[in-house]
Amino acid sequence: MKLTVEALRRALLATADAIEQQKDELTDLDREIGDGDHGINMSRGFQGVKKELEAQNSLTDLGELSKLVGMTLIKTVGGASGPLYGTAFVKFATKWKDKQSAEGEDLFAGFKEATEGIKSRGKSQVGQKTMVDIWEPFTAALQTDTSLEKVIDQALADTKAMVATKGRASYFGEETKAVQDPGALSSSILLKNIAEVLLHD
Amino acid sequence: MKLTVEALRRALLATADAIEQQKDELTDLDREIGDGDHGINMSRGFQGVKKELEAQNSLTDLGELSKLVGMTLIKTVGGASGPLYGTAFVKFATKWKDKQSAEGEDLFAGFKEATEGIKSRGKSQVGQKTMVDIWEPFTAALQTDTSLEKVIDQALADTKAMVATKGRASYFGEETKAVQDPGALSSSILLKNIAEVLLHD
Amino acid sequence: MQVLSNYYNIKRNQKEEIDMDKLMQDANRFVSDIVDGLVLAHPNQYEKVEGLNVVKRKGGAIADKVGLVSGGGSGHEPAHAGYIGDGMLDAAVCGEVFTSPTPDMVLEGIKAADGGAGVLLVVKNYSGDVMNFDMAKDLAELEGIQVETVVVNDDISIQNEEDRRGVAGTVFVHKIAGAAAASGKSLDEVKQVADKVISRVRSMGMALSPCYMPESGKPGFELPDDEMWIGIGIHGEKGVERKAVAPVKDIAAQLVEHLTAEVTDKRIAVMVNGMGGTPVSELYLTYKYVSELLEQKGYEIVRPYVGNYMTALEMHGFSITLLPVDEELLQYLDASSKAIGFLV
Amino acid sequence: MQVLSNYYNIKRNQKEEIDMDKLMQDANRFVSDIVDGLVLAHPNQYEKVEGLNVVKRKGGAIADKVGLVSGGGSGHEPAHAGYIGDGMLDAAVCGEVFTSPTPDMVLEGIKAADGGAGVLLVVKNYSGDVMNFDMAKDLAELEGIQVETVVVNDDISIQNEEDRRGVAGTVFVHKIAGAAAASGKSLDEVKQVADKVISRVRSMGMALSPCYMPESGKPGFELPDDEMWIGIGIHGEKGVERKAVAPVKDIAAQLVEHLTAEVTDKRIAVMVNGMGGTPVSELYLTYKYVSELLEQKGYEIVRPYVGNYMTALEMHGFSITLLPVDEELLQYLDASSKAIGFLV
Ligand SMILES: Nc1ncnc2c1ncn2[C@@H]1O[C@H](COP(=O)(O)OP(=O)(O)O)[C@@H](O)[C@H]1O
Ligand SMILES: Nc1ncnc2c1ncn2[C@@H]1O[C@H](COP(=O)(O)OP(=O)(O)O)[C@@H](O)[C@H]1O
Ligand SMILES: [Mg+2]
Ligand SMILES: [Mg+2]
Ligand SMILES: [Mg+2]
Ligand SMILES: [Mg+2]
Repeated sequence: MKLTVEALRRALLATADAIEQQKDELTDLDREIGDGDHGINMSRGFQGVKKELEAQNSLTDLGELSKLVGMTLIKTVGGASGPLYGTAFVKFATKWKDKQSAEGEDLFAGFKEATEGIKSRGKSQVGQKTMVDIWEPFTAALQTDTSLEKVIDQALADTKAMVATKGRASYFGEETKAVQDPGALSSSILLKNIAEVLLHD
Repeated sequence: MKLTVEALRRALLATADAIEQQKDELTDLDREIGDGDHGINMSRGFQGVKKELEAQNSLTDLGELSKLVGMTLIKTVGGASGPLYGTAFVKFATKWKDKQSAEGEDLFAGFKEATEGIKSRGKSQVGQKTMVDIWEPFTAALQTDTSLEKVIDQALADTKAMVATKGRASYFGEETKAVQDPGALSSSILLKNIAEVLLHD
Repeated sequence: MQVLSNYYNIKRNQKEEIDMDKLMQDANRFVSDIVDGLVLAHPNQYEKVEGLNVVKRKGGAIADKVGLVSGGGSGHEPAHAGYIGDGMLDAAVCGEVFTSPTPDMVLEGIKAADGGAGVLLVVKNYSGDVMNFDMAKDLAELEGIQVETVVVNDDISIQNEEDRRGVAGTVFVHKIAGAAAASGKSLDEVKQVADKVISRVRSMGMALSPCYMPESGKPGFELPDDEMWIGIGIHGEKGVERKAVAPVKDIAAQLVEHLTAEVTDKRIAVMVNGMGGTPVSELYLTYKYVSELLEQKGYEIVRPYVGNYMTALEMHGFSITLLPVDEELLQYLDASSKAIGFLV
Repeated sequence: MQVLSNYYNIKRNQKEEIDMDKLMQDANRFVSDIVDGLVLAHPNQYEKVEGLNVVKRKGGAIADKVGLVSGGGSGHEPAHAGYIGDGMLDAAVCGEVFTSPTPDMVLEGIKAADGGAGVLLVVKNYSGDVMNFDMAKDLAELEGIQVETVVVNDDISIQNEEDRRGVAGTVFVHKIAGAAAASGKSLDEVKQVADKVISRVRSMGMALSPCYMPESGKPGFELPDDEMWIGIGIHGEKGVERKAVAPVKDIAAQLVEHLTAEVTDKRIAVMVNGMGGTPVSELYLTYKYVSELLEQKGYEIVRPYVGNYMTALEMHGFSITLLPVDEELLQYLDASSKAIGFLV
């Protein structure tokens, strides 16, 4: 499993398209247990990323690419998801600085740093029904042989069953058990697209 | 045909009840070609009249009774119909001052004065699709042998077919042809109840 | 008696659809509750005439100043009581919802406003208002108070000039006549400047949704959510043209087209007025396009006003008012006002 | 591109029911159109930071005065830009509808407000706002600007204190901290008085009808016309209890019951705040019952505020805010303010 600049770029473009496809679904989940903008926010952010990637297609450094994506998300998304996704990519950049690809421990270190970054930015931890509940098991699975796709699916199912205690969803308490967390769903979209390029490259 | 104090009182109480019955109908007509309050206004006014009549049941003077009714309507109704109905009764009072009943020329003179009072207060005339189009033919019929009830029904039908050129209904122009004027309908209720006591007393 | 809960209960039992949404206690006390709340919320500024829905300046009339009285049906808040205050009105007479107040009420307003220099009545052009204020004027004159009347008729939705309604332009009349009175002008002079405003000011409005009468629970007009009325009044009267909802620039362009046909002077004050249920965000958004359109036509907007000034209960929509100004009118517009609806 | 007309056309073609009624031009430009309109309507007071939905005091920061910056998602107008003005805020950062602005935008707001005496950020307690303003603070400090933050969390609808949202009480923080800054207090002192307000102020709200997101056209929550939500937020979040619509006194009594359980000091300022689509008439009517209920419980209302201060687009409803006051807070509440949303 190796993440190249080209593969990450491909995964990001695929994510941008998938977000467009599932924009309404993300927004509707956020209407149920939030404020009804997550699809709109993610779409604005990843369309921004797509534009940047198309404008700057000569990047050969995984760190530079991650930083560009992180800064773009921070500057375009806003809300809670902007700083969180933005921080994740900025943290990739600190670990993948000057690298043209990442694998093994390097790959893991990037995701570990990103997940910790999300948690410390959001003052959150696993079990609170947020995107953390996707990022954390995904990162752990990088050090095992389990299928990443299966891990994500299982994490999604687990997250759905949780009671939210962080972010806007926390206002709705027990009720949130019946509804998927929108940030968990969008994280699964991104991480599945990354898993895809990791497995097939 | 003779109008006694007792008969007018009876006609007014019957009118108050009939207005209550037709309150929604009057309001709905006013919603179509006005501002949707005529039933509410007439109800407030005639419930006020009813209360006054019940409080002051020793009046023996047609002028005093008319004045009481006129002042009550002026003070409780507001809108366009308040001053118009109020003026009509105040004008009755000027012609029926110190009389215990009115018939023949006296009766006619009262209604003539009332109708002229409405017209001058409202700066209106026949043919504009207002209450005037009921009061004027009714008054004229007092000097003939025609059935007052039939005259009112005919006047109502004629008024409905008119285009409004006075009051709020005038904003709606040609459209008003399809809808009865609410003030014409409430006038018909009052005048039919007066006709009733005139004919049966 | 709780008409509101009764209303909802009756409807629910009849399994009728309920459209009206209102914060209220008792439809029979709707107006007095509003007036009471206004006075309670501004205890140093307003006072109620005992037992009547008539509001006056706290402390009463100002000696030797021309008194200014306005009013009409209620449902137009902050009009008219919200325009009482130093530099604007001295009293306001609040009729039932969309129903002119009675002459005895108006008389109380006149008495509360009279400081010995006479009283100007600012009346909107509706048969009911004109008649009731007229009767009150007669009564006041019997009591030795000098009274003049001006009738505002700024709504160009109505073709026939005689029938033109008084709408949001009335607020400019209050402001300017109020400032003139505060500056010590005589009754004749105040009336003259009020008439000057009336001769110049023009308005036109639209609605995306109707207002509901508190007592009947019924809307002033029926309007599917994807349609709008152009040329509505401020009493739930439907407009002159019903059409599909359009982007606000198209709507504004239609209103501006009609208005500019009647307003030739290019130096203007503009009011974008909300109809009560319009959030101020949408009013500012609307103002952006209104001002662009007017400037493209060569108008110079020297004083913009954006807000809910002359409303129709919870109606969602807006009106545009244009007032060509000269130095005199500008000076009066800019003069200090302590009225809660028009603080300067 | 006209998202609005597209929106209606698509719905019409799909024969879908359309509920949203909005005056707008293009959902993608909804916020910038509002900001543009606000600045155009108050050209002597406001200025936009070139290319961003960041509004600052015309003429920029005041030298040696502590700068005050607030902001958050848009849709709460007149918050937050309408509270810019002498005596209140120096800059406001306007995110997309109900979405916290980004750190680079907040940084521009901080720079616009910095007059050399440091800047206080007034943030409402939402993860997004807290994170974005925090990142901006770091960036500003890198540029040598001293920044402090206070986080408002007045909404008692939320049980868990840590999660309590910032709602209408934020306006009192703007006013009081703004007056303290204007009076020459230091950054620490201004932060201290802001925190004093935050520790005291409590709010709770309700809605009769939802608000609609401009882009999706969808309501924040579903609500039959004969029901209401108690304990709603200001972003279309549904409340904590859904029940049949009741007379306003019953509603007010429920909110007052919750609020007074947390507010023991009896000398208070009260705000009855509209949610955007509430006509001012209904707010005054509501205030009558709110003030009656509070007085019955022995509270003394020394400063009443009634109006649309912190809204949620066109939502129809209200919130009540209680702020126990002492002489210091009263003096700051009464200090002059030129902000269009809170003129004193
Ligand atoms: N403190 C937090 N820590 C981790 N994730 C969070 C936190 N707050 C929110 N989130 C995630 O962000 C998502 C919501 O994002 P979005 O709707 O774009 O922002 P907002 O909540 O500001 O409207 C949630 O579904 C959740 O997964
Ligand atoms: N100028 C007028 N002359 C005669 N009748 C009038 C005039 N204006 C209104 N009306 C009558 O009054 C009725 C409306 O009364 P109402 O609805 O109570 O008052 P408002 O029009 O003030 O709401 C009309 O249907 C019409 O018959
Ligand atoms: Mg959200
Ligand atoms: Mg009527
Ligand atoms: Mg009426
Ligand atoms: Mg959001």
